[in-house]
Amino acid sequence: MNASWKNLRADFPILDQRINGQPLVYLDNAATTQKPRCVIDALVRYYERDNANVHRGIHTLSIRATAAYEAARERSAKFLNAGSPAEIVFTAGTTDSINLVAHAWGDENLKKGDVILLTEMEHHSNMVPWQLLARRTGAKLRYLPIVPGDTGLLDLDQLSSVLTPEVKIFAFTHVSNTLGVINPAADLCAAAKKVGALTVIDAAQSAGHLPLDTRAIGCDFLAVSGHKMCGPTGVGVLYGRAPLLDNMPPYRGGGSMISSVEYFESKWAPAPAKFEAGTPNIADVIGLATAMDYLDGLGREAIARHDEKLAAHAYARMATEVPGIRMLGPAQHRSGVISFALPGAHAHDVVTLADRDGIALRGGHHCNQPLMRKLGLPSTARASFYLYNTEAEIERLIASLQKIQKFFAE
Amino acid sequence: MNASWKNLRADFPILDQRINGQPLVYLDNAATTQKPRCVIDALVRYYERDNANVHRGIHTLSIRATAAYEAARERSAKFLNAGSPAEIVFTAGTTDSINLVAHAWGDENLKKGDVILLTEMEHHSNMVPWQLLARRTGAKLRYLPIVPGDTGLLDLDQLSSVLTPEVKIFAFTHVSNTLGVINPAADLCAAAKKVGALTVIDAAQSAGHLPLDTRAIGCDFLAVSGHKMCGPTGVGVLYGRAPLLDNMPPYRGGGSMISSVEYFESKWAPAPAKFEAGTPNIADVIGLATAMDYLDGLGREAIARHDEKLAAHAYARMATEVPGIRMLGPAQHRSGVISFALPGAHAHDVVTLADRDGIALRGGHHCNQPLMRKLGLPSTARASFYLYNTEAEIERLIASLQKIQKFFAE
Amino acid sequence: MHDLTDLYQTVILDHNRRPRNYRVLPTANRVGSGNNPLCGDEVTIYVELDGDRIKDVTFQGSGCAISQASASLMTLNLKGRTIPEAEAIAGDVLKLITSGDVKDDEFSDLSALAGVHQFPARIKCATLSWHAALNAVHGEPAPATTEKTSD
Amino acid sequence: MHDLTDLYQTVILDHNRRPRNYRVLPTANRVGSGNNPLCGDEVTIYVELDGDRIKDVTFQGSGCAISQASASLMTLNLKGRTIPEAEAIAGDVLKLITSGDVKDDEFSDLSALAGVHQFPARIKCATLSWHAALNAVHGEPAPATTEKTSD
Ligand SMILES: Cc1ncc(COP(=O)(O)O)c(C=O)c1O
Ligand SMILES: Cc1ncc(COP(=O)(O)O)c(C=O)c1O
Repeated sequence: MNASWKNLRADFPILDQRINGQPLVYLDNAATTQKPRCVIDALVRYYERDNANVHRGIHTLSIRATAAYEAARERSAKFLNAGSPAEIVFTAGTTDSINLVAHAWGDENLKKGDVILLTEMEHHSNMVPWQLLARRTGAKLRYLPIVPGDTGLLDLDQLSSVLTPEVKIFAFTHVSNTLGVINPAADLCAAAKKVGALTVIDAAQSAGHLPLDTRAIGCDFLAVSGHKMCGPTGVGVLYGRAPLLDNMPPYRGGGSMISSVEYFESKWAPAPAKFEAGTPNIADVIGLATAMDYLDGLGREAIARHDEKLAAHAYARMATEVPGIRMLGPAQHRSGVISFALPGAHAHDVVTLADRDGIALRGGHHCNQPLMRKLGLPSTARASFYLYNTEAEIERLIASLQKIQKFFAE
Repeated sequence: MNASWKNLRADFPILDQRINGQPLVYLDNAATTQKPRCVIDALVRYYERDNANVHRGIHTLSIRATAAYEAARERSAKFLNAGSPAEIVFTAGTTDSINLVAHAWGDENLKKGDVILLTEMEHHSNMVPWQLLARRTGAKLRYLPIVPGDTGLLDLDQLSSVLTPEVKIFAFTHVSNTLGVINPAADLCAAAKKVGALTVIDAAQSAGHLPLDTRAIGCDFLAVSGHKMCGPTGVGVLYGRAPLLDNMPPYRGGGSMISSVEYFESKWAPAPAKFEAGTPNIADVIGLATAMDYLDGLGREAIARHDEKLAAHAYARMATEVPGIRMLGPAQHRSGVISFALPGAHAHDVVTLADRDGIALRGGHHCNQPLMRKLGLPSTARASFYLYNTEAEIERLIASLQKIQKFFAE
Repeated sequence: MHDLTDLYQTVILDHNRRPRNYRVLPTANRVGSGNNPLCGDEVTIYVELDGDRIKDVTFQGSGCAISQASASLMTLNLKGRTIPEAEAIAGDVLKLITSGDVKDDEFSDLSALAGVHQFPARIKCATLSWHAALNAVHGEPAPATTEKTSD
Repeated sequence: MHDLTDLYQTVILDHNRRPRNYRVLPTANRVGSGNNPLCGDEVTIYVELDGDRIKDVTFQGSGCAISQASASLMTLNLKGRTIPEAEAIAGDVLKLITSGDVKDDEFSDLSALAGVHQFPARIKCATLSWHAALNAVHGEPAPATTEKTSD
């Protein structure tokens, strides 16, 4: 892997195209990121040379596929600084990872009177699985609020009043996909530990964007999507501390997750196999490991600095050069995600008009309906930056937003 | 798509390699099939040109990705002759599809005293999810036996005594992954309908191998793995009749499966979106649709004839030219899967030795532990044929098996 | 082709800026609502039905220019119509939005919606209020949604 | 390199064909079992422990040539040893199987297992009976498994 910041855009074949006659400016990275050539090549290489089912095979291709699949598990453990590869479960993505915890841990351990604590800025994927779990078990949901206003920061002054001993599990996002807020994950985990609550971190927007050390953070579970960190679609990771995974019942039943099967009962394999029923997404797991290599080649510290610098720059420029714009999230110390609202121009119209200028934005509720209601906005437009974005692209965004504003003001 | 039987092997890049000095003979198709170049190219094209998150996007890439993703749903509906694309749910594979039905349909509809009917030849993936469901609901499992002996055919004489009105759901495999038996799916569904039982067909070994018409078969649910039919790993299909899907609660919660979310409760989107929480496996869904085009280009009737002819030929040759071999499954009217046991040579040794000759076989219990116990075998070796296999490869298999037998007899 | 002014015609921009009949209708005896769960658009339609005739129709809601303008145009075009007439007009407009084919010039202002079909991601914005209006007129209690709802 | 005779050495083929001590041990006071869930190998080890010493050891089970031969060799090499001696031998053999390094010629017949390391898919076949034997000697009730078990 010889990723380098110089000529980095050339690593991403998709960026080299025109949209509506203009060079593509891809600013929808919070939805999904683009893939470097090395990740695409890893998929091709796998299918052209090594493709076979894993684990149960003794022939050469199967040995190769199994070795690559398990090497990806070790790579992921290193990427997240897990205690061992056995703490890495491959899933279909963040949503799947969170549902796994809610089912396998939650159904067994929650009961009426228990509380599931979330925050007001959670993505639907870190809210609906807990609503469903609450319905199944009789546990209650509770929310840590955000402070009034548009910074969207968590109201940490209220933490001690909501994080009470009835809280059995505290699930929160590391980075907000709408506000760009970076939450103090280690502090929240330490506070949860004090009341005996487990922690689940939604790292969809932080894995691949910031350094991410599960042991330093001290979380119990952490969920990741490959497609949001230069990896393929359809693959993700659940990190879980070994003693927890070891004691959880399985989620899905099927091949490979068993130790022995009889017609009327079965015994489970140990974690992580216990949670990986059926043929796994072998090629994409291997592609994800390649993405991890790529990101670490650039350095996650450097990526975080790059994103934050672009976002702070864009935030400042937009706030001053687009009159009347409403900016969400903090002005600094943030991730690369910026949501905003233009007076008189609905987010969908903003996105359609920006697309005419070759700029890919997202508009809507960003799977944050309750948060949007709280902010009093039906929707926002969102620009989200990643490693291949540039200051020149921010200039094109500003120019486009100014044009759009004029279009609707006329 | 201009797939053609002539030069078909050239469509599969992986086949053009040597294993231990010998040209690869890939006979592990029941575990996973190889991928034609067009499927690999579809993935590359997607990541190089169109990659974006689907559904919620308004910009050009997202429109392209959404259109391709939904076109794949229409393609899948056509492939399975579903009533409408809304009857197609994309999943991670057969195992995931079956777990979805067991959870979303089963938890809601089964109670103590109800019976789940399976057959003795089910794969762990069509057995363990039902064992888990039985545990959750108090329903009981029951099995339709196979006839004594090695053909492995279902004992249809016993059907009426096990398929009683307490049976609420009858889940069975269309084609056995160990025996090569093709079950009379339409007859079984008709019989189930008479007692009011729903049917779930495990089509892992039939989709992409035989013509498959859900409406002609008359099943309620049908589960498919992409990777076993020339498609990518990590993607599958659940077909479900619309009125059933419409009335089922969701399985996983998260983005895209909702109609509205509030902090304490949510409403679900209609099927199929209700069952596709989170970012789907977009690239692989598109790759799967390409695989369907490829298979239909060759013709599934023709593929079934090809597989059956090879299997019958191999069965006959093995039975006569490898003295003492124990052949499982029927001699004819079968799929391309052949399991066998060599006296004095354990299946693992057979597979390791065949691999030295460049031949990829599988050895073990094939995720059929209870069936193997019933047959009195700890394991078998398995050769499974698919569209790219040839009679010349069968000659190499026979020669290798004869050599192996000698090796252990010496 | 695909020119932005195809989508944002003057008529649309005008109706977006000054939506007609944007208010609650106190005399309404039918209400229909609609939402697009994927992007959050919401609309409520108020109808005063006098026998077979739509005596008055108004709307409220939030959404993009296309959805606001389409709802505004809808109120102007359905007011005073009988139910069968309204159904026929709605049918023609829905066809127009998805195909872009303007049948003849019987649609005056409504033909401004013809450009929408070139923007597949925006079609649902334009059709939502029409579905919600039909629901109101038919006394359908479930909200119209671009995706149908269940819970 | 990777030659088949590395894996299937004459010693191995011989022990597979005529496994030594393949029987239930009526005088056993310790039993250990092991299985490989991925491929279905199963082994049971019977040990007669006399104080600190393995007075006798036998096995039964099903599995490939490697696993049968390895179990057979295990019984020959552990019989008569003290527990610490058995632990040391087992430790060396497990290292030998995974690394292929023959320390010196203190291993006579056991060095036949050195070729296994070149066949990663077969390493578990060779190690299973040794783990099960250690379990028996240590009075560990859970079966040894190549994957550890839970339920
Ligand atoms: C008959 C049968 N059912 C189910 C499965 C499970 O499929 P998957 O592992 O793709 O989920 C397989 C394959 O392993 C199979 O052969
Ligand atoms: C904060 C956050 N959590 C969870 C998710 C869900 O991730 P996925 O759709 O990959 O499962 C997303 C992305 O959509 C997200 O931004």
